[in-house]
Amino acid sequence: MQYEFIFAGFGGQGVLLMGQMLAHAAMDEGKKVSWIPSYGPEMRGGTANCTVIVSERDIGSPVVGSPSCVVAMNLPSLDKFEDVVKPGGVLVINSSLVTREPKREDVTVVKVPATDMANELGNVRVANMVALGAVIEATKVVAPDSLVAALKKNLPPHRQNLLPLNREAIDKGRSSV
Amino acid sequence: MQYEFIFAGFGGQGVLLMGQMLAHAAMDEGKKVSWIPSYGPEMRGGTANCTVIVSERDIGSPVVGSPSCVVAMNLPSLDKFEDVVKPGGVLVINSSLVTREPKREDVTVVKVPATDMANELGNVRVANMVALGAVIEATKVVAPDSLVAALKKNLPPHRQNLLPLNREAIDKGRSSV
Amino acid sequence: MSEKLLMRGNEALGEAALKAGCQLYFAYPITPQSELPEYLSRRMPEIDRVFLQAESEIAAINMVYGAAGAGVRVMTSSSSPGISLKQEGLSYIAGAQLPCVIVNMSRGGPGLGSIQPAQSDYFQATKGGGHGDYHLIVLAPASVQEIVDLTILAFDLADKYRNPVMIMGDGLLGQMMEPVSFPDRSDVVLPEKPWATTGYTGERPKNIIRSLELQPERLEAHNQKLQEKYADMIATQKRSDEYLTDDADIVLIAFGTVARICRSAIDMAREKGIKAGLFRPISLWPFPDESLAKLGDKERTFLTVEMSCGQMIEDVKLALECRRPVHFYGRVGGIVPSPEEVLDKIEQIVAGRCEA
Amino acid sequence: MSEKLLMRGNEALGEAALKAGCQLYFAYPITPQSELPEYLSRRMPEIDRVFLQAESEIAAINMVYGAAGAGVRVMTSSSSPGISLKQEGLSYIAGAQLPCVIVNMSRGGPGLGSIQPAQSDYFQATKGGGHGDYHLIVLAPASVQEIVDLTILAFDLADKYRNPVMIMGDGLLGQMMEPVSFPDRSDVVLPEKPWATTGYTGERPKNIIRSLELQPERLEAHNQKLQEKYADMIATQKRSDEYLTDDADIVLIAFGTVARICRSAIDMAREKGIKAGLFRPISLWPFPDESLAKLGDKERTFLTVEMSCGQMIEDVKLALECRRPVHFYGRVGGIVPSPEEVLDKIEQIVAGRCEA
Amino acid sequence: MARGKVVFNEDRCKGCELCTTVCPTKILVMSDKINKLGYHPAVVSDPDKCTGCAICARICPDCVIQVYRQ
Amino acid sequence: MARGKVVFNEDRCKGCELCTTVCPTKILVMSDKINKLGYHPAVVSDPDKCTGCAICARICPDCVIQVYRQ
Amino acid sequence: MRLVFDRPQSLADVQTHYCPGCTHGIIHRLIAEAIDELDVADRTIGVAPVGCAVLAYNYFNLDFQEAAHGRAPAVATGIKRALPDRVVFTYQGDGDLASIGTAEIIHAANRGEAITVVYVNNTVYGMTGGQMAPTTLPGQKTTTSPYGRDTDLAGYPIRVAEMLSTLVAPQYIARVAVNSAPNIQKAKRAIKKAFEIQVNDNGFALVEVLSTCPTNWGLTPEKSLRWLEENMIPYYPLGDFKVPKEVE
Amino acid sequence: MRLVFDRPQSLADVQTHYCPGCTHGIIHRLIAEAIDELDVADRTIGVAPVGCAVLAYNYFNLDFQEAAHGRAPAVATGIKRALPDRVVFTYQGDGDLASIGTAEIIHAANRGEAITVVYVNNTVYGMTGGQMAPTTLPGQKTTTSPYGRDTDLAGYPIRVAEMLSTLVAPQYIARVAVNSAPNIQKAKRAIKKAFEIQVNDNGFALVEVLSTCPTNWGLTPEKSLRWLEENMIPYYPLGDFKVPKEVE
Ligand SMILES: Cc1ncc(C[n+]2csc(CCOP(=O)(O)OP(=O)(O)O)c2C)c(N)n1
Ligand SMILES: Cc1ncc(C[n+]2csc(CCOP(=O)(O)OP(=O)(O)O)c2C)c(N)n1
Ligand code: SF4
Ligand code: SF4
Ligand code: SF4
Ligand code: SF4
Ligand code: SF4
Ligand code: SF4
Ligand SMILES: [Mg+2]
Ligand SMILES: [Mg+2]
Repeated sequence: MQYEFIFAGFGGQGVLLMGQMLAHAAMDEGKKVSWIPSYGPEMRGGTANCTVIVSERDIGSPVVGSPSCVVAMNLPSLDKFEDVVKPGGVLVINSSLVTREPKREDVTVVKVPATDMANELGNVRVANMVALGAVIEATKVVAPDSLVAALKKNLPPHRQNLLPLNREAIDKGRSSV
Repeated sequence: MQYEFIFAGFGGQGVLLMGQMLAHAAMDEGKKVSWIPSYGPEMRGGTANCTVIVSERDIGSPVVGSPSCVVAMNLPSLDKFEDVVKPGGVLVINSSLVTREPKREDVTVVKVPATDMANELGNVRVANMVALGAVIEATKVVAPDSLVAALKKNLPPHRQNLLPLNREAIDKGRSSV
Repeated sequence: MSEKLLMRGNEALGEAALKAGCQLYFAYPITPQSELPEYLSRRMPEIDRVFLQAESEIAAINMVYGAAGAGVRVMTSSSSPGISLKQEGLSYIAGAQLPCVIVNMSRGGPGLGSIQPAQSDYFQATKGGGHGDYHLIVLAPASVQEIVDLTILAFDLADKYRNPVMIMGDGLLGQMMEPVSFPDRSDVVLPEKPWATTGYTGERPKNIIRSLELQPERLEAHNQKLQEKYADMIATQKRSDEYLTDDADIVLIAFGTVARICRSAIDMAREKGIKAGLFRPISLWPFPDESLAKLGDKERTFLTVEMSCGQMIEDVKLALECRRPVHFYGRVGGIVPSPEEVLDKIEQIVAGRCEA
Repeated sequence: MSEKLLMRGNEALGEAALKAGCQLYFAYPITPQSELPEYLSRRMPEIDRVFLQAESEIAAINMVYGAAGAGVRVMTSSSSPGISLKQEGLSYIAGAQLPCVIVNMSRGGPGLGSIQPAQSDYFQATKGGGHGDYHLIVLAPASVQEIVDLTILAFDLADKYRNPVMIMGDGLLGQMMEPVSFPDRSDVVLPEKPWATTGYTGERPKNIIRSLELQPERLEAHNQKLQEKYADMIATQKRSDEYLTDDADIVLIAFGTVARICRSAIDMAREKGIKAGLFRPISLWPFPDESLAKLGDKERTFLTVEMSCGQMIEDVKLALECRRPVHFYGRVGGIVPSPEEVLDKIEQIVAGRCEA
Repeated sequence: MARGKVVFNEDRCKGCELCTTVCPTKILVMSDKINKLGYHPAVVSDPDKCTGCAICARICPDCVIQVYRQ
Repeated sequence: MARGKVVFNEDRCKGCELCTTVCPTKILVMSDKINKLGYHPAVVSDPDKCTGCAICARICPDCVIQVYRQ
Repeated sequence: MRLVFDRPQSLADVQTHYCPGCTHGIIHRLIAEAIDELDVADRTIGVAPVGCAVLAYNYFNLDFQEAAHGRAPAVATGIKRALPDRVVFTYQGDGDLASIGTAEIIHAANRGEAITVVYVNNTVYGMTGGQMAPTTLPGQKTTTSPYGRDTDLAGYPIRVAEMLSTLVAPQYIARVAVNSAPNIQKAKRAIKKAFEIQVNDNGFALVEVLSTCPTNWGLTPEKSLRWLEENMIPYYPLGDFKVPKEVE
Repeated sequence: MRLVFDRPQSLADVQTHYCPGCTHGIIHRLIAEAIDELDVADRTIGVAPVGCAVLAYNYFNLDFQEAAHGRAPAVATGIKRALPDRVVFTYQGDGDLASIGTAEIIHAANRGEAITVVYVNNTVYGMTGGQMAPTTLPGQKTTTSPYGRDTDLAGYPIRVAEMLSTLVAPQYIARVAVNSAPNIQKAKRAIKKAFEIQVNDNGFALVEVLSTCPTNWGLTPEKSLRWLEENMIPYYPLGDFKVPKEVE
């Protein structure tokens, strides 16, 4: 079984980190993983996205044309990636910032008001973890505990205090599905 | 018919010029010619030599293993090139500076006391033209007039006054054969 | 082997170099390899090694020359335009027989081109972008783990042969994160280098590092020595990998990132009942021609896929001695082909809709 | 045509460039091509053209870039190590599609090597020593007259294709004197260059000379445009010469100086009753593969002779599609093979004492 | 009556805030809304106080501001 | 009795004449004979006058001269 | 009311890719103003560097060439020698001019090439992500000097204006900054003078402009201006380092 | 009588390929004397240039590396950083150091690499046949300035010592000449000091040595010394341009 994800949003939303944490968690579960940033000519500002693959066996192409899951943290990301989700795949939408309805009918759409929920938690920056919670709930790609463990292992020392908040954000995201 | 010459001596004896003048003369007679300097790693001092080919038809290799004529203006040149003269070829020796006898018996040896003769003419620098006179006499590769005409055409303006001297040197060389 | 770490290709390469005993690193920034100098600028001072940002790629390769001649493991890295600037230096290093590692995370060209991945420096790397008859050993990893393994191998081969070794990657490989583990190299004993310029104490003849030889006969003899070394590399250092080639009717040939993509395309083709397989050169020089030639013994079709206008295909044809049709599919300018488009090409070939 | 003059190759090249309308020349001294800058430093000021000795080979090639982009005929020259330093610039020039002429009077390598003649920069010239997919047109004269003719052609082709053209000679050709005559070019009209940066007056869109294209799709499209140009060169610009090939049992392949030597060896072979012939590529890129392939239609043996360890031989094999045995004879390090030793090799092959 | 007037090419503003910090009369502020580029553009809070000194325009890296003076 | 003495490594001399021009006592001259390298080497014409000042040796580019002093 | 300040004609009416608050934009405008005022746009050719200003050709209404990294002075030399009556200028960053392109700028200056050089010193390699430059200040942290520039290992920041002023040929060499309105006015005058020198006296002129890189410095645009003033100007003093003989 | 002057130990007892009267030979000897006197021969590594001194490695009893043309300072940097306790010096001509190698010398000096540079200025490219160098004097005829160096087109000779003295890191920069016995003694002291700076203070030191090229100048060795004195010294003044702080 192989899962392919594209996480997309604007710079500052922490989309690259979302992907990395998922990859860490899956790796620690013994799966094969790969992560690539959209390494575009734009150096800063604008949109950001990354591709994560989680697989039981060796990963071929790290680039994916049609991922099994797309996470759109803002409207431009939905516009750009809606079409590429694999039929039957999952489309996770940050409904706080995405105003329009998705057009795809052959995919499972998961709407999470991630930014609002993060705001409720007191820190808009954890919107990414809310969305990531929704992702693992909808896809079951990794166990929630693995994700929390990955965060714990990989947050830099001066960010460790944010761990409980992140855990809450993940839970909130999961329960929103 | 193709003639190949190697002119060799020490720097300052004008061996490169000898070759060039012969090439000019032959070219003006409508023949194919090529001239290459020994373009060795030594940049200055030491020995100097050049290869001239005069031919009725297009010249293949401008490099010659066994020339039909070698002109040795000093002893080291004789040492270096005596062996390569084609059997039946011509070996011209500046006997003023070459003290030993040549070993080859299968070639025509022409001894010219070129340096001494040039000294007699009042200018040691025309030893090369004395030797060249001997060469054209011995090989008949070009007519003496062609050589004089070539000199006239190619001596720089401030050297034109040396023309009569050079002509004398050539004649002296020719008559010494 | 260390525990698994999730690392970027560029950073894993840096760490692998340190594991291999690389004492000095000289380079000049350029996208898409800058994570490598950035990583080493943090790590090397921590362990008392030398990180030095050179004033240019030319200075960097000549610093490598000096340090390698002093007998110490050393590396430089760059991307396409910067590698072009190193060509004189590489020719000198090869001529003077100095061991070192050069990394090219190549990008779209020609000229300034783009910062996106490409493989269009294949000719430069394998045929000799510099002057004179010389060869680099060129290794092309296809995963972050392989970056680690080949980087360590590169240092060992460099010393073994007193020859520069190039790691040829691309921007995508450098930016990608994958799990890696590092071998424990703490007990590896590095080879002695009695030829290095360390000071003439009189215990050995004085050591001179150079490539000048004004006497043609001696320069020819020196070249013959180099050629014998290359012949040994050709005999023993060809590396390649195969995937589902046994029963394949169509064999794809691709290296690095593109080989990964081809693997996915092959899986998709197999699902559609097309017997496709992959031949992946790991050493681009020496090119693994014999293994490929063996595949050419059977009636099969071949397809070279490159992020270039067609460079490795010449070596493929020579290896197959023109006995089999060799098709080509290439994307350039920083475009990474997708598995789907490669599959499409496979299907077209199988359907007889392409001329080789 | 002018009257016959006896000139050195390097100087004849300089005069030919002037005849071709070369307005500027930028270069850095290096043996064995220094007679060329020395000649032009005398001649160009006399006729109000620009001779400028650059601070380095890199500066020289970038000055060429600027002047070519300004729409003016321009040339640079060097020898092997200096040509290696120009590789980044050449890739930029090819990428930005600028017409210019580059001369390589090549010498023994690798590294500092020697100042004696060699042909071991064949790969660098023909496969692309710089990064990215690009090609130079490479012309290899074999006599001083041909230096003149091909230099003039080089300027014309450069403009026709907006592409750099390289004249590949060697030290021997550069030093040699032979009779030459110069065509009268006084009534030749040089092509317009509406793309040149001459100042934006508003009468045309602004002109930008560049090779950057950050959008991969556009860089790919640009590369396709370049490839189409190269395809046209391949279709129309292959040049070669043959000598006694019709009835030849053994065909020698050689370019430049070596081709001359082979001709003499062939004459000697014929005298001994061996039917030998010569195929001489004049354009090294595009390589005249079709004409050579035609010779391969008959049962014959081939012998490539190079002043290198074997570079052109790859193109020879590809051209012959590996249908015929291809032998190799090479001398390196500045050694010029003699007709006698080439003859010897021919005799050995004919006697069946060599394996291809 | 204002001595000067500034006109902002709003969609070019990158919200860098430099103009707001240099205006001697402190009449430039960042808007709440977001422009085409996704930035909060600078706007004039109190146009009447503008002296037309053009200091804002001179420091603007993006040539967003035209200045008129009486 | 000379205060100094110079010893020439004659076959290394390139006949550049520099030593002859700097010797304060003017006792160095060029020989008529030709050495192994083909040059006329410098020699001492009047050894007794040598002061051992070593000026000749210091200017010799080819380290031809050894100097002794009392 | 009349229009007293507007975009200069030579500056293209397009959005730039520069980061918010990056002073590259100001410097572009000053160049365009100088060209407009001298009325030479139709005979001016710009040479863009490799660096953040690599796309400069999109931002001017002028013919342009893009040079390889560091080689702009050589490219400009080629253009100027080919077309001596044109006005040729280069626009170069500190990595471009003071590191990889050291030889090219020194020799163009030394030859007295009649070109104008605008040299933008922002103490880092902006485009490639903020690596250390030859101009990075002692102790300054960058992505390749994570512990701060160690002058024992990496030496001291190079003062280009001072170094080039030891050469005979250059006519005009100055250092300015664009961190405040008055300094911007001075910068404008210097840049204009550097073009005038070319147009009138056929000489080489270089203006070093102290500039900001908010993105890689990790500061807001406003704080960047302050950082420039407090850290750069003390090390890189402003002023004229070489002026034409007549004016001296 | 005792031996008061003899070939230094570090100077190999072989014939050199230099032309008669070429002062490269004197400079070689001075270097060998300095190394002998400091007793560091067994830990000294030389870097030879491409230029007439390309074969320098044959003339010293020292380990040596041959650098590509102009790159000796980078090669020396590589050696010194690899083996910090060794003494590393480069020997470079004016074409090598002041033309193609401009960037490398400036940045090695600017980093304060603890190396010693002996820079031999003979106003021409000796090895390749006497072409114009960046140091060729105004009006001087060479094979590529047949009408004399035209400063309008080729600029002025570069004064390397002065230019490098604007940098902070270098410890010692001096210019000497080897045209007379007294000047040779001064040159000796400067070269020795340049090695001492490296050995004791871990600093960068450069000595520019005015030298002759009788062959390409077309003068006798003796006239060459005079030409140096009358033409070079006025343009290239002798003296210390930078001395270590302690000594200042
Ligand atoms: C030969 C080469 N080396 C390196 C690079 C990568 N590179 C692009 S821009 C740049 C530095 C730019 O810094 P600077 O000149 O200071 O300009 P800034 O971006 O700061 O304005 C570098 C190293 C390149 N494109 N080409
Ligand atoms: C890259 C490169 N460019 C050019 C040359 C040719 N070259 C050899 S030595 C030399 C100049 C030497 O002049 P200089 O450094 O002044 O030393 P000198 O011979 O005068 O002592 C040149 C240009 C080369 N070998 N390599
Ligand atoms: S013109 Fe002057 S007063 Fe008016 S907004 Fe701008 S800075 Fe303020
Ligand atoms: S200075 Fe310009 S870009 Fe910045 S906020 Fe003001 S108007 Fe906008
Ligand atoms: S030591 Fe002095 S006196 Fe003696 S020969 Fe030499 S220079 Fe003359
Ligand atoms: S200085 Fe030396 S080489 Fe010259 S003549 Fe005197 S002894 Fe001979
Ligand atoms: S990276 Fe720095 S220099 Fe480049 S545009 Fe952004 S702020 Fe300006
Ligand atoms: S060419 Fe000049 S520098 Fe070179 S060895 Fe001869 S005299 Fe000395
Ligand atoms: Mg910068
Ligand atoms: Mg010199």
